[in-house]
This record gives sequence, structure tokens and C-alpha cells, in this order.
Amino acid sequence: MIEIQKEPTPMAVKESKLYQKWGLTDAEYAMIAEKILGRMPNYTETGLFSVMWSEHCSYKNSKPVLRKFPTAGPRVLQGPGEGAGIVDIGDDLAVVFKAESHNHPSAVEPYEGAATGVGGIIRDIFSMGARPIALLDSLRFGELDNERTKYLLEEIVAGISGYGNCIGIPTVGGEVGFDPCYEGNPLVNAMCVGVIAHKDIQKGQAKGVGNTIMYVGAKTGRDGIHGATFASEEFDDGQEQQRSAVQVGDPFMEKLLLEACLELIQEHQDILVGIQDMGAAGLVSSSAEMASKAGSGLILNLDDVPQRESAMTPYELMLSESQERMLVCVKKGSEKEVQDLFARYSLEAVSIGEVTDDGLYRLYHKGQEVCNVPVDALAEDAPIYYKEYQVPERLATFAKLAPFEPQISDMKATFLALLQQPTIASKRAIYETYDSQVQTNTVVVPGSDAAVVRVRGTKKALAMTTDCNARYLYLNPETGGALAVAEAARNIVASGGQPLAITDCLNFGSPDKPEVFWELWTAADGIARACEVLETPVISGNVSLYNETNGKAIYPTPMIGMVGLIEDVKDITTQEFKQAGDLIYLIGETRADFNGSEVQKMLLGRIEGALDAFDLATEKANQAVVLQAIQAGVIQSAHDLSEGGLATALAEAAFPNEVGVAVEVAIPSSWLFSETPSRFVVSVAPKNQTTFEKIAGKSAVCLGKVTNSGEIVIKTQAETIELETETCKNLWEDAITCLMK
Amino acid sequence: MYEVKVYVMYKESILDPQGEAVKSAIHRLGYDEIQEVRMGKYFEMKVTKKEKSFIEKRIEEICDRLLANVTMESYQYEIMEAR
Amino acid sequence: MYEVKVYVMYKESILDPQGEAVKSAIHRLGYDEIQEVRMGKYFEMKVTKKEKSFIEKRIEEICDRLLANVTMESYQYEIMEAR
Amino acid sequence: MKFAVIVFPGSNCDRDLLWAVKEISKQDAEYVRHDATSLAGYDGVLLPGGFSYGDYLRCGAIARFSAIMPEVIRFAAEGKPVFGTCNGFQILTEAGLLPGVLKKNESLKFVCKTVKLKVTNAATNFTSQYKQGEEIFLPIAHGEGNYYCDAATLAKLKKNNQIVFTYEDENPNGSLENIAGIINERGNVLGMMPHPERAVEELLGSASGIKFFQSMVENYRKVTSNG
Ligand SMILES: Nc1ncnc2c1ncn2[C@@H]1O[C@H](COP(=O)(O)OP(=O)(O)O)[C@@H](O)[C@H]1O
Ligand SMILES: [Mg+2]
Repeated sequence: MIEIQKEPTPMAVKESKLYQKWGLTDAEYAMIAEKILGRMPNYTETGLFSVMWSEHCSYKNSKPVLRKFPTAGPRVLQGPGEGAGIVDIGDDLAVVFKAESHNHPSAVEPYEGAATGVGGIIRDIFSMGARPIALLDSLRFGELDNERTKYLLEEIVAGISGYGNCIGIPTVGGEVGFDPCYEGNPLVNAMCVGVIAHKDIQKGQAKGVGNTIMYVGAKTGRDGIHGATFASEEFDDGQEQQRSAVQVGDPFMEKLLLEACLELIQEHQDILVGIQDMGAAGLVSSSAEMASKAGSGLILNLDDVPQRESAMTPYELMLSESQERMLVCVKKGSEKEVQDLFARYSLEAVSIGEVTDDGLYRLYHKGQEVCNVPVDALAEDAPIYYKEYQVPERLATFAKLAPFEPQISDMKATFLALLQQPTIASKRAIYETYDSQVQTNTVVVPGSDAAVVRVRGTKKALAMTTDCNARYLYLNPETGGALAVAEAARNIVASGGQPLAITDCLNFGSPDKPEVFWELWTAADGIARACEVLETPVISGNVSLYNETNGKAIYPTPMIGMVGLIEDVKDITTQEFKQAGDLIYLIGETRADFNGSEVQKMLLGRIEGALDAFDLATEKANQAVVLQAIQAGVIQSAHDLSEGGLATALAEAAFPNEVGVAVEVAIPSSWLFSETPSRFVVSVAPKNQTTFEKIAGKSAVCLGKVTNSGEIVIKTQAETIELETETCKNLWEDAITCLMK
Repeated sequence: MYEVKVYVMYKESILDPQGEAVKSAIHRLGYDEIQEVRMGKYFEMKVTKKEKSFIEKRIEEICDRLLANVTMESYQYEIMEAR
Repeated sequence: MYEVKVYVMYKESILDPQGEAVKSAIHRLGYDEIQEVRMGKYFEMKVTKKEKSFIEKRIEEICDRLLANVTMESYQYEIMEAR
Repeated sequence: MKFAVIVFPGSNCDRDLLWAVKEISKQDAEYVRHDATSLAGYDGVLLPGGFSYGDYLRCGAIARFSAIMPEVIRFAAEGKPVFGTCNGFQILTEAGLLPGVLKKNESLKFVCKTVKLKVTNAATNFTSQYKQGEEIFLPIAHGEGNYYCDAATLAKLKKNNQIVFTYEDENPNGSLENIAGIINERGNVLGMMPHPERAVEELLGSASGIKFFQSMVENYRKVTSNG
């Protein structure tokens, strides 16, 4: 016999302050009861408000931050606000992309957390009407010196590959970083890129009185109930009991859903009104947003919602985060057509409600009205908070430190050690478990700067990357934020692409702490400044706050996902040196920039100090040189400099073809590891020397040549460093595998 | 020596896409009497003979730490004297 | 109703890399008394009550045709009356 | 020559195969759904890679019971060409059209990369455009490509020259005798783990899969012009 537990009465909800447990403050509760409803909300309504007004759904703490971002541009067809942003790429085509974090679920159940993160971002893309063409991932872990971190890495990577490979979308790029601050709170950000014909662009809206709301995809269970508010709470070692409602991903179901939804969108425009995926806060958030956007009201009959478990309450049905579900609004009378279409993919489409014009959100369950609230109150009217902020104390300390200069007695040993730092070492062991080539469009597979995917039926290709060096943000969030955007752009440019726009995942600690909020606030300033100068508007993104373990926040980690356009596939460029005899140039000036660098981390065991000012104008100019030279056809390879500086970049460019390098640089030896931004290493065939030098002007210096000696020989002001390419490559390639043992 | 059998399954409330896929396949083959299918993992182990209560404790530990993810899975085990 | 349990394993002669991997992980955790591990699949089914011999035949068919690949796997099953 | 590309629920290389035969090899090709029951009018059948039914039980185990499969088996029995890559290969072994099984990779991990292969039998209708012993590069992408069969089967495969492709230099999945692809005794059903359809354009890194489809087409032409 099932015992039906009686739900608390509205009065009991109020008196027991149950709403507090769900994340609503007293003031918010009062606002709902007094200003919005004029009565006490019942149990279900309180639940709906608590998730819809959570940070995850309402962005109540981060909205003022997000307003800083430039979101418009001549190519932007859809900015933030829909499932994903859209940028025009000509030929009546557009690129659709967005990134999302799944940090908290992945910390609890790494395989399924990562897998469902991938599943969720894919739905955001195809719900816009786009066919997903690529995935990228951005991961952060603690140091690889304990079993738990190894387990997390193994399982998270398996979850991403398990989902992406099965559904048949290539995972073409990403990044992985390691720092102790992520030990209890790994970051799992996934980005999906799709291509769409302009005419197929969809909106998540429910309009037209009498039109039907249909539910398609997996049945609803009690999965991840309160996942949205859960995502907005910080971690505690004692939080075992949260672990019951784990969501399991079903990529097979999503593959069917993807194909069926795209068929509906592309071939049944006449009956389709709107479509949206069910993400965080499942049914309530998708349906309320669809109605609110269109200025409509909605009636849903919860008894008709397909259910996997018995005796589910309205609260559970509305808040469940079961995966692989979509909500569509179709013209009245076309239900059968929709059902037949989905049936051909072995999916059920079920009518669960209809559109009204009264602006009310009404739910019925077993013959009773269980919710009747203004739809805008749920979707739009969450309060916005202007949080206090305060400069973190550490920055004052950092400002007083003398700039770090590494004292290196054995350059060779230091360099070999650096190549084996997990943040620098090859990520092959990870990306080789991702199917990066399915759909047969991937021109540049993982291993070069940006991944490149061609656009079938055109001469075009898209370059894509995810980047963020959180150590720089830890030292200076504003400069670090700008550097993250600049690095992403550098990777796009090195691959031959013109940066188009960005998406982001703002991973930060608790905004309730003024120091953390300051990090968020100023990082956004830096991102906004770089986006303006580099002309890459922010078209979508995601905020993940409360990334803390036992009160300690992660480094501020605003992951930047960028897409660039390559007009002609002939301009696609990779990072590896191609041919002995080619000339090697360094573009951009090298200074003693060691604060926050990999070499500082390796030698000191920590990072500290201040960051030098970052000049976006130089950045832009250097990028322009590289792109112009690529488009002029005079460049053989291009690679941007990042962690580990010039020495690392030269080695990485030498590895794929195991060539030699003979260069001479007029700097102190240790500066080979300096991480001064805005730099590239390019190689140029001798016959193109004059043309290249004309384009590059004073920004480029010729360092030497690619050789077939199989040796990396670098002459500095003080010494000559000689290393075998193959030895370096093997150490670099096996480092992560060795650490995982 | 002992022979130990361990069964690991998703907890009841958790979606089991594998079980669902197998169930539909079974139905497509016409075996309508199969009403529900859940799919899990099965381990057979050979274990050095020690005190039974000790082995029990150890097996439970192994299940908790390694064989099952107790966040979402439950397990059962049987310990038998090997013939 | 019946409850049916099915276990599917690689045949003895066939190398079981998953079992080997689990064994090494168990050893890394220090449980040296575990000598051998083999890993397989486990199915729990709920089956409409019919004549036992009929159900037996049907389950065997399902195993042969679908649940096991008999070129490399063997299976066992138990049929119990559900409480 | 007119190809049928079979689409199972969860197939995900179906588009790639269609592209390779239609746009690159300039042949007729159409998708045929898993629930279709006729292959009338087609001259060759292609089983694509992917994760049919999620590969949730065993790779290919559920797909082999699709409505189209008896027709594929009949098609093969008529001596017409049937090709399966990756999941397609797994389905062919599950359906008994090819001997042996594909176990989990020895590493227990999915692996995607381009590998070196040797064409160990260039006398088949699928490989006649290659030279005997030719080394080619094709992408692989699978979690269960570790070919296994018993000793008697292996002896038979060898005796009849049924091993068509082997991995060179490095065995990426632990397969028996480095086997990457095999053919049936009659010579009209071929399965392989590597993806020739992913290697039909230099832009994407390799074009050494083109000859595979050319071989099929050439041999079809020969048969039809003779008969
Ligand atoms: N998690 C990952 N998933 C897929 N590809 C990855 C991942 N991590 C790194 N890569 C790939 O490895 C290469 C090097 O990565 P990274 O060192 O982050 O490059 P960069 O410093 O140029 O941004 C890139 O091609 C990148 O896409
Ligand atoms: Mg780079």
C-alpha cells in the first residue's frame, strides 16, 4: 500500500518556513504572498517560486553583471535569452552555440553528471532548430596526486565520451586544467555548436490561445528534484543525502529526440509554434518561460504528463529534472500529425495543456487546481540583487610582492619538467576517447590550437575553442577576464579564423561573499572590454556560482567558448611545423611575465604576484597580422603562445612531425618560459619570406629555422639548450597517463 | 576458498535506459509475458579462505568503495564455500 | 508473477579484461584476499505467471537469442515466485 | 550502382556513408529504414557505424532483430554485396553473417584516431582497387572492436583468405591477430572496424577509403556487364 503523505498547508509552509530550505528568503516569500498573490502560496506554488527564483534559473545575483557584456553586432541574429545564441555566417546559414556548466552534478556522480551536462547543452542547440555539429569541453580538476581526483577525471571524461560518441556529435576540442582549488569542486563545462538555415530559426514560445502544449521524450521520474537550487548551494563534506536523485543520461533517447525535433522544425513549420528543452527546473521553467516570452498564459494537466514512477506529486512533476525531454507548442488540431511524426522515432508526444491569454499559470492534478499564479511572476519577476563587493585581501599582498623571476640553474631539466606538468602535457589520452570525426566534417581534430569543422555545401569552415587561464584571474580578475577572451581569439586566429562571438560559463564561488562577488564583477569588466575591442559579442552563456568546498572558493574561472569563421577552407592553418627549411618567426614582444605562470606554479608550488597591464590594442594588431598573413597564403603553421611560453610553443609545434628546430632568441634563458600575452609562433616557407615580412612589419622577428635534425636547439643570450624532439615528445605525451596510474 | 557473487543494480528510483532498451527488444521479439527488465552488473570472485565475518566485512567494503556507486546503485552479495 | 534473474558471463576460455581491471583496482585498494574476478551482466525481470516449464523455455530462448552472445558468453538463470 | 544505407535507431554514420557513395563516388544511394521490409532495386547494402539502440545490451545485439535484417540476410544469400563498418560490422557478426565477435577494447576505452592498416587480401570485390599488401590510413572510432573467434574459426579464416585488413604497427583494441576486417567465405559480405567513409577527402586527412567504394562499384559493373 502506498501511503500518501499529506502536503503541508499554505499556513504550515509559512509557519515552518519550509521555503527557506528551498532557498527563498523571508523577504522573497513575503513578496510572493503579499505583493504578487495577495494570499499565501500553497506547497506546490512555493516550490515553483523557489526554483524559478533560484540563481540558476533567475540569475538574480548575476543579472547586473551580465548587463556589462556587449551582446549586439552586425552578425548577431540572436543574443542571450533564448536556448542559444545565433550568428550569421552568410549563405543564409548561421552558427548556433552555447556552453553550460554541470559542476555540482559531476562532483556527486561524475559519469552521469558529465554525460547529462553534454546532453543538456545539445538540447539547447537543436531546440533552436540547428543541427549540432560539434562539442567541446572545458574541465578543471585538483592535482592528479590522489585517487579521488583520478577517479573524477576518468569518470568525467568517460561520461562526456559516452554521451557524445553515442549520439554522434564529434567532440572536437576543449581544455583541461589542474589546480588544488578544484579538488572538491571539479568544473565540467560543455559547449555545443550547431549550424542552421536562417529560415529554420525557432523560438521557445507558447502563443495563440487554444494552441496545444505537447510533451515529448523520456518519462518524468523524481530525478534531480531541486537540482536547480542544489546547483546554487555550496558543497559540504557532509552532504551525503543529496545523493538520491541522480539523473542518468540516455543518449540513445536523445538521438531519437534530436532527429525527430529537427524533422518537426524543418518540415512542419506550418504547425509548430515554439519549442524548448526542459533543462534545470524541468517542466516549470520550460513552460513558464515559453508562456512568459509570448505574453500568454498556460494551463497544464499534470495527470497527462508521462510518468516513470508512481504517486508523483505536482511539486515533483514540475521540478523533476529528468533528462531528454522537450516541450513543444503546436497549432490546435495538429496533435495527430505531431504524434505520428514522433512515433516514427519510437517516441511518444503527449498533449498536456493549452495556451491561454490571461497571463496565468494554472496547473491541474487529479481534478484540482494546484497552482494559479501570474506566469510573469515566475519567469520574470524574481528580485534582482546588487551584491556587495570588496577587493580580496590577497590582492593587496600580491601588489607588494616583487615580480617573480625564476632562478633556473638547469634549463634542460626545468624545460622537461615543465612539459610534463599536467596542465601543459598532451591531452591525447583524454581526447582520443572522444569521437572527433563522426559527421565527417572535422578538418582539424584535437591537438592543434582551435578545432576546425567545415560547413558542407560551402567553402566555409568554423574554428572553435574553449579557454580560460584562471590563475591569471586569481591574480587579477579584470585583466584575467580580458586575457581569457584574448587567448580564445588567438587560438581562433592561429587556425585561420575570424573571431565571431563568444559564449561563456562564469564559474565562481559564492556571490554572498563580497570578495567573490568582486571577482565576478571585475572579471566581467575584463571580458566585456576584450569583447568590445576584439568585436566578439557575447551571444549566450551560463553562470555557475557557489563553487566552493568547505567554504573555500575555486579560482574565478570564466570559461570562454569562441567560434570563428574561416571563409575559405584553404585558409585552415594548424600549429605544427611542416617542412625543414621553413623560417620560424615570433610575433609579439616577450617580457618577464612570470606571475601566474606555469613555471611559477612548478617552482614555487603556488602562484602569486600582480599581473602586468594587458594591452588589447597590441593583441588586436598581432592577431590581425597573423590572420592577414594566413589569408595571403604565406604561412605554413601558426601557434599561439600560452602556458609554458615560447619554449613550450616551439616544442609543441615540432612534435607532430617530429622535426627539429634551430632558433636564436636575444632574451635571458628563463624568459623562454615567460607568458607574455599576444604572441604567436609562425613558420613561413622561404619563398614567402618577403611577402610575410612586409605584412608583419616590426611585429615579427625571425628566430631561425625548422630543421630535419630531430633536435630542438634554442640559443639564448646566455646559453644553448639542446634537446631531442622525440624524447621531449614522449615525456609530454605520456605524462598524464603516467600520473593516472 | 570462497566463491563470492555480487550483483549491482541501479536503485529503483533511477532511470535504467539499458533495461528499457532490452525490454523493448524482448517485446519486439514477441515475449509479451516479460513485464519489467532491469539491467545491472554481476561479479564472480574467488576469495582466500579466512574467517567468514571478516570476508563479509571486506566484501562489503569493496562493494561500497569500488563495485557499486552507492549514490545511485545498490548491491547484494552471496558468499559460498567453494567446492 | 515470477521474478527471474539472469547472469551472463564470458565463457571461461575467454579473456575478461573488465574482470582483470576490477581485480587490479581491488588489489590497489589492498584487498589481497581476492584472487580472481570475473565480470558479467545481470538482469532482473518480472514475468507474468504462466506454467513454469513454459516460462523456462521462454527465458532460455530470450537468453539464447538476445541476452547472451553464445559464441562467447554463457548464461544462468533462476526463476522464483514473486512474493 | 544503387546503394541502400540502412538506418537503425541510433545509427550515426549513416549520413557519412551516404555522402561518401553519393557525393564522392557519384553513385545512387538512399536511406532505408530499419523497419522497411524490402531491398528491391538496390545493388549493394551498407550498414553504418553508430550506436544502434544505444548499444545498451551488446553492440549490434538489438539491431540484428530489426525488420530489415531478414531481408539483408536474404540479399546476402543471393550473393549481393553487403558491407558493415564499425557498428555495422558488429551487427553482421551478431546476425551470423560473419563469424566471431567484437569484444570491448583491451584498454576498456573508446578510441578515435587514424590507424595504419594493411590490405591483406586485395582480391575481394571490396578491395580490388588496392594493391595486395598496400598500407593505408583509415580512422577508427569504437569502444568494442576487439575481434575474437575460436581457433577453428581462425584457422578457417586464414585458410580461405578471409582476413582482409589487419592493423599495422599498433593494435588499437587487442583484436586477435591484428584483425581489422574480414569477409565471408563466399566473398560478398565484408565487415571492418575502420571507417573508409571517413577517409574520402584529403581535406579531412586521408582519401584512402575512396578505393574501397570504387572497388565495390567496379566489381558490380563487371558482374552486370558480363551477365
Ligand atoms: N578536454 C579536452 N577535450 C578535447 N580536446 C582537448 C581537451 N583538452 C585539450 N584538448 C585539445 O588539446 C589541444 C591543446 O589544448 P590546450 O593546451 O588547451 O591548447 P591551447 O593552450 O592552445 O588553448 C587542443 O587542440 C585542445 O582542443
Ligand atoms: Mg593554443
